[in-house]
Amino acid sequence: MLEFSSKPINFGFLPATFYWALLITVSLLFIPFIFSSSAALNFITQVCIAAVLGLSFNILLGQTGLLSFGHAMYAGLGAFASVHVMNKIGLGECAFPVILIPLVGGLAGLLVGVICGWISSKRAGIVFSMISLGIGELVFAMAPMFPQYFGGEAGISTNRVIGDTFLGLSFGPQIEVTYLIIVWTLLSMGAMFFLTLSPLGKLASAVRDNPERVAFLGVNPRLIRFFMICIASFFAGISGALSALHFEIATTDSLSMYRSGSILLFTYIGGISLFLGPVLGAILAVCMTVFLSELTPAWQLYLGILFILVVSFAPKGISGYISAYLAQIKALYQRNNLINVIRVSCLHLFANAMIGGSLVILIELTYQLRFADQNWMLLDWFKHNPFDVNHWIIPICMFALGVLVKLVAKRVLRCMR
Amino acid sequence: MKNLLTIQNLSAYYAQSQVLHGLNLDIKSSEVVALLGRNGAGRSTCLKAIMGMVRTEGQIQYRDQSLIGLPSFKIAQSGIAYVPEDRAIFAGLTVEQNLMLGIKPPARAESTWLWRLDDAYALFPILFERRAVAAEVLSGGEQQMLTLARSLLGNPDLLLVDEPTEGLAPQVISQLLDFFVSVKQRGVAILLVEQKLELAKQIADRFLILGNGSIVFDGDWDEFIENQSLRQEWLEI
Amino acid sequence: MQIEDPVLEFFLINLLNGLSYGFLLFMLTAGLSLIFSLLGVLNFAHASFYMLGAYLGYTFTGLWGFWWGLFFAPLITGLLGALLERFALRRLHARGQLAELLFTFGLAYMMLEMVQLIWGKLALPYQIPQALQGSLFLIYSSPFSNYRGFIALLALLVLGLLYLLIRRTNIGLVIQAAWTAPTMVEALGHNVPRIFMWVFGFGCGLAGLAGAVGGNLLVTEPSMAAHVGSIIFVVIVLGGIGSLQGAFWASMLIAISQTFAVTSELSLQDLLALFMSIQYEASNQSVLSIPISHMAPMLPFVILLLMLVVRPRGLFGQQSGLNSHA
Amino acid sequence: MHALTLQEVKLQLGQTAILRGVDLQLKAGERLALIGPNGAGKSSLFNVISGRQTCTSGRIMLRDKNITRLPAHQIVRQGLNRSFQTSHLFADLSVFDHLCCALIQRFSSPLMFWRRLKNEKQVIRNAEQLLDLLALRERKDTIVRELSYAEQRLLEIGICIAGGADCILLDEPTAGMSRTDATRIVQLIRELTINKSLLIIEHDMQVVFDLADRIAVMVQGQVIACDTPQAIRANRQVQTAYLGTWKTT
Amino acid sequence: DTIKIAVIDPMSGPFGPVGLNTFNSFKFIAARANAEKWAGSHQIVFDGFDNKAGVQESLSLLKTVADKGYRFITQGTGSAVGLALIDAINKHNQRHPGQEIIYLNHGSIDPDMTNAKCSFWHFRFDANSDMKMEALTSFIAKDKQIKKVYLLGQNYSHGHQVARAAKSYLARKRPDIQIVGDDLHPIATVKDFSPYISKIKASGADSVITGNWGTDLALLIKSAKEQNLNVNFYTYYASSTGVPTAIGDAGVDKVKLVGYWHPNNPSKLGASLTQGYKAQYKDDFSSTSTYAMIASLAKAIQIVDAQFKDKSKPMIDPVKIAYALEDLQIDFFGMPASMRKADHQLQLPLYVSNWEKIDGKSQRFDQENTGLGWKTLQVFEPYVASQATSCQMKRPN
Ligand SMILES: Nc1ncnc2c1ncn2[C@@H]1O[C@H](COP(=O)(O)OP(=O)(O)OP(=O)(O)O)[C@@H](O)[C@H]1O
Ligand SMILES: Nc1ncnc2c1ncn2[C@@H]1O[C@H](COP(=O)(O)OP(=O)(O)OP(=O)(O)O)[C@@H](O)[C@H]1O
Ligand SMILES: CC(C)C[C@H](N)C(=O)O
Ligand SMILES: [Mg+2]
Ligand SMILES: [Mg+2]
Repeated sequence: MLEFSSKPINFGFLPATFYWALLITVSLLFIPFIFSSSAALNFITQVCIAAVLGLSFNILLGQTGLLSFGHAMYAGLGAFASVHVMNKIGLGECAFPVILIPLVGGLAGLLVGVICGWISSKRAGIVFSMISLGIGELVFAMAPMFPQYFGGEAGISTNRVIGDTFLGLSFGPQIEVTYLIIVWTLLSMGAMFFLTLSPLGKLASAVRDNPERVAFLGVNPRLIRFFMICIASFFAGISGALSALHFEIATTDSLSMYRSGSILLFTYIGGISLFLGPVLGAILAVCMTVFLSELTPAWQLYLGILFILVVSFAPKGISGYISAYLAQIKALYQRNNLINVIRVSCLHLFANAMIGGSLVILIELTYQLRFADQNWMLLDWFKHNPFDVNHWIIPICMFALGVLVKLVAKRVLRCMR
Repeated sequence: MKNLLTIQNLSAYYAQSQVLHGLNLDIKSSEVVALLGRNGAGRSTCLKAIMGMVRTEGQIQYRDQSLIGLPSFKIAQSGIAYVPEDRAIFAGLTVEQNLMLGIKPPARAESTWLWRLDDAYALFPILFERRAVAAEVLSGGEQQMLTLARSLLGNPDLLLVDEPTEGLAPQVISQLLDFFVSVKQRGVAILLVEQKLELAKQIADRFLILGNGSIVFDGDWDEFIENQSLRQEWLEI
Repeated sequence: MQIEDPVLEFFLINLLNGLSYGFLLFMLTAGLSLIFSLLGVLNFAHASFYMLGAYLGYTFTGLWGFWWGLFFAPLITGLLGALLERFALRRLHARGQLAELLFTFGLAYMMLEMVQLIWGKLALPYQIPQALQGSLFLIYSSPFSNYRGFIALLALLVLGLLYLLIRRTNIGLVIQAAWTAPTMVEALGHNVPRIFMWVFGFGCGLAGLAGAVGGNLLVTEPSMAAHVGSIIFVVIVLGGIGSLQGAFWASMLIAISQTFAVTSELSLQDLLALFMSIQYEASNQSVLSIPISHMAPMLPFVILLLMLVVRPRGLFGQQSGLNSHA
Repeated sequence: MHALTLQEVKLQLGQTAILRGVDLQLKAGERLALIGPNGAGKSSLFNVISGRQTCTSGRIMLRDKNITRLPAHQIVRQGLNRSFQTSHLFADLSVFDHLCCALIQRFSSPLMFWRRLKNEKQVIRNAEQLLDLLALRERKDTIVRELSYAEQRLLEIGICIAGGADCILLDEPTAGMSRTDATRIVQLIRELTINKSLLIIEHDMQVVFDLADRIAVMVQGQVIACDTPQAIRANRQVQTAYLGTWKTT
Repeated sequence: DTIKIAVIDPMSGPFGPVGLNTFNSFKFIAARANAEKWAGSHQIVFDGFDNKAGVQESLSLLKTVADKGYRFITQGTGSAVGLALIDAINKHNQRHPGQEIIYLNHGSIDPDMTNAKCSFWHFRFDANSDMKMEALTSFIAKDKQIKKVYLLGQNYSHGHQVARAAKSYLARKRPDIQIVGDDLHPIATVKDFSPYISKIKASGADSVITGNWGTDLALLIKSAKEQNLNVNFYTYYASSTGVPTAIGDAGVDKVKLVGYWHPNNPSKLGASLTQGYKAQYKDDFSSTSTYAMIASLAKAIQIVDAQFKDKSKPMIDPVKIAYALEDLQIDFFGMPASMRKADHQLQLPLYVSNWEKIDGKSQRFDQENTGLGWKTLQVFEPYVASQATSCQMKRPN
């Protein structure tokens, strides 16, 4: 996964970056062909939107070291701006191609970013977080006061089938919108990756690690922060516009602290130190909010547990964990230890599966015990009866077994070193 | 006689900078040892290393207990007291409150309470006079006395003192001298980091010179005086 | 009864209601502030402990009565907090503030789910106890309820207790000393990590207490944590991060200003007219015609931003010696 | 003309006076060492000069420009830079990135996001040169966290001089190093600061006497003496202050 | 054939109780309908989807539900969501011919939904807020004691509509009544209404008209009680979950309710449903529009079924059902209720009732075990409250 800082790893003659870019582009362009059910398109589209948002958030958190609690605001305002423009087009009050709507969202995000960034770039660290929280909540609290702009509780609906068609595309059918969104996602991802290679991007990483020292390089760290906030809000705005195209509505929920919190959660789980980490986070986000939430009422609990585990044991997120793991395997492979690695990995995998599986069953049982009247699919799968003691004993045994194997694996690993 | 404290091959680090390189040192019960060396040689670091306040490697044996890796409160509870060079008084608290924070029974059940609040006040009457005053307004000398008294109230067997006379008037210094003598008489071992040789000479039994992170000289006063070249290399400007 | 002075009555009852809300807010923020100033942990789960306190208060009230709830809710939340510090936060301490903050952030999610798992997703009928119902006194015809008085009393008690604890006991001495020189306190043989653990527990316990008394005055429901979540941060930033005094005054400021904003009949237009004697075209759509009462929810954040722009360290915050770049 | 002039610089933090009126001149092209006991205020003086802290009163002139209350990044652009006592690097960046970052302000624009850093020829060329100069070529792509301490200190000095400042302040560049590393660094400092003015804080007297043209002694927030090494060595007051009452028997 | 209906309503959060109550009502009545074969051989099944009272969430769910092949959705807890759903369904149906979705509205009562925003795909089985206000103001108009009225509502479409209608209808029927306050508060976030109460008190109002529902009403009344506010409350939703408990004894003769049906109106079916529901869910049967909806739907299914020739392969076309629903009459607990073709608004009787101690005879049912319940003060025939519509219905060719 594309690293932020260090040298690109070479695969023969072309840089790894190139392969990643190719892989992502090709797969994004072909997946909708292969999986063209409306559920699949819906999924891909949402992943794209979340990925752009996550990447833009990571411009702040991963790259500049700014933990923002108000990032959803930029996306939300971008969505509102695009909805208004779309409605204007729909009424024939202005002519603007629908394919360029994301640009409108981006510019709106940028505008807000300029204003808010001016205030919040003053400080980093916790004070920045608090300012961003304040601004986010302020805008969220303000929105209902201007129903003509924010549509009150109902939000503002729009229609994307407006204006002239573009190469015969009306963007009514989901697949056309999906492709539009994919193209914009690819453009945004490319631009955001390019940013990491630019002087500004490098200095931003420097500001993240040590803002004070940057000042002693003759560069005002505040200015760097300000520019990064602007850029991040621009891409957040684009993501908002994409969601407006997809859902054809902008609501005040999308400005909320809760939304900002989810962005943080999933981006962090995906991993903030690799460029593609947030994309992984986005995939996970959509999987969890769309699929898992249908399977089990406990999905938010799983999310919380996952996040806490990541914070405690994999501070670089899942992507960081994977790449560290691969690096370890590579190192051991060079020392001809691969077979042992595989053994230990299998032990760990087994142990984790046991522990994880037993926890899932226990949680599901508990939920079933608690919310007996609600039907959830995951519960059906297990066909467990929470009132039967045996059904509790099995997962507990699994758990114990898992812990045991884990201890063994640890011993083995220690012997190997 | 058995060593109270034995240090072997001690390294100490601030982040990645290594300040002590394989230092060896021992202190016997009721012994006063002066640790000399140039500014920045690492003397303070040595005391901090004993107290577990910096990252260390090597062995530190205190009585029959290894101190490496213990948190500093455990080390303090085992009977070592530390007087830092910056004094670290608790600015918001009064003199008496500062002293109360130091009170602690002796580490070993069989030892007696050598120091109580009254002893401290008897030793430094000025502190008694000013017991209700906020510690931050004390003069430098008074602060130094406060820190010393605070450490003694923990009834230690070993006292680590870092530059107690730094910035003090000569008159106060002679007062401190009396103090150290009386502490020594009560059987408390002292590891003293001091720049003023006059003072060190009067109370120390043994002299160590720290250079480049390890002990380069170990001997009594006479040996120390004889070794002119050593002094020149490691102590003078 | 004849209303004698509606304006004064209106003003006084609002002031008192605002104050009692402020006291509740203070109980809630005192713990957060204490934890931050001593441990440097910005506890995002603080509001969740408040929620937990309310739920526990409800449960124990149902089992043995309100007073037991008032006793057990803070006790259990406090112990839970202490355990968390001991087994999770302490490990993360070396990784710095962000890791701890994120941990508590995730914790807030988990606690919300746990609470819903145990107590369900709906609001609970947590009632004000019989003994504290009724009104304490009348202001003309408006009663000021016993329970609000009780909350104010309790908050003052907490304030007093906190003061005594910090100023008068040995533990307080240690805590205070740890403020200025934590390593030295440890070098004197005090188990500072353990003290931090209890401070964290104590802070969470205060939140639990606030929940136990606030849950029935307001509503005990899963969204109650989110509802105060950002306000308490506003309060501690406004008061100056880490200052108890600041937390107190900021709580009062926020509570009273919000109460009065809600009840105000004016719009920005009127305010402008009042101060600048300018007449604006009354147009229904403009910002200026929005009544201030509708702006109440955004008021705390406006105050916060103004404060951060004018005086970034808050009311009672300490200034650092270095010119800040961070 | 003096490269740097301090007049009555005072720094007060709350109740404590940290600098009590410092007067000091650094001549153009000279190497001046600042010595003094721990806590004398040497680092604080550096902070004040470089804009890390703002002095309570007094005047600081860089050549003929008054830099007294300028923010740090502007002082750097005026041609004064400093290193830090404890390494102040960017934990997750590579050695080469450090050098590039230090050069961006000089040869490119910090806000440039429309070009790749790789294409900023001048930055890259100069960074490569520095790499050789610092003898860090092998470590080019190493993340600084993985550097040895001495290498970090080296890099610290490297990014300090990279910006092209002609007045350099180094805070204990050899602290925490082995003797051989220290010698190497001293040699390097000598090379890098040819034609530049240097103010250096150092505890290691060998280094001080090796390097310095003049020595200033600071005690309790004041410069009590500033003279040639020989004179300082002979100065009794300095001896008392710095090494205690050492009576030669 | 099984007709699957997706219930998109809040099942958690502040308005969770309201959503759950209706969801349970659906399941309860559907069970009875299926057992008694209201829809012939067809089964009606309800599946719950928690929209957390959010608009965006609801639209996501709509997509999900469409992907799963649901052709009917029902929603009713919140007009904001309702308006957004109409819009989204219009677009969906236009873009996906053959997969049309029909929106059965059981309680979102913003009049716009059957006027400016009306849609062929939307059917409302609750009286809209203008109809209710018509009835309520007619009732108020007779009471000469009322002089000063305070309007308090939630700050969203429904709250705005109630305030607007109250002002214009009162001005028409009782120009002498003074509107002493017109206030909106943020929906679902106010936990302490005491500032609002002191405001009402200071205004000198003798009556409060509020469209609040769920916790927003319960807390309002709780606060009023705490501060001894001596006014009459004219409410739309005082029977919704949680509110009766909050009203308690203090509200006797003070709280009035306007709405369709409540269990103390004579009806055998109604009484049996009320009792059965209470026995099964330990909750009050208060969402009676669910009955109107299922009854109508069942009837429409039967009509379509009868038209359908090949009985061996029963297939229900939702569009046909929609056409059948368009003008349909049902018996609504002894009173006629009919769907109006022009705007898809059910025309049904309305009741204004008073909060009183139940006597066990004419008033058999209490609410939430308080020993208190509703007593009808006035019944309004469907035509009385009926409102003109501006709807220009576009039907699919
Ligand atoms: N916190 C720290 N971080 C990094 N390096 C440090 C730190 N404290 C001290 N040092 C370095 O460690 C070395 C030894 O310091 P130490 O304080 O032990 O010296 P000392 O012998 O006590 O000198 P002094 O007479 O100045 O007290 C010095 O070079 C100093 O720069
Ligand atoms: N931000 C601050 N707040 C309070 N006191 C400070 C601050 N910075 C420095 N001091 C104090 O100022 C004094 C001078 O510190 P400084 O770091 O300048 O000493 P130094 O001469 O560089 O010592 P060393 O040789 O140990 O590096 C010390 O007593 C220190 O405790
Ligand atoms: C379920 C109802 C209380 C919903 C409310 N009438 C609305 O239209 O928003
Ligand atoms: Mg020292
Ligand atoms: Mg220094």
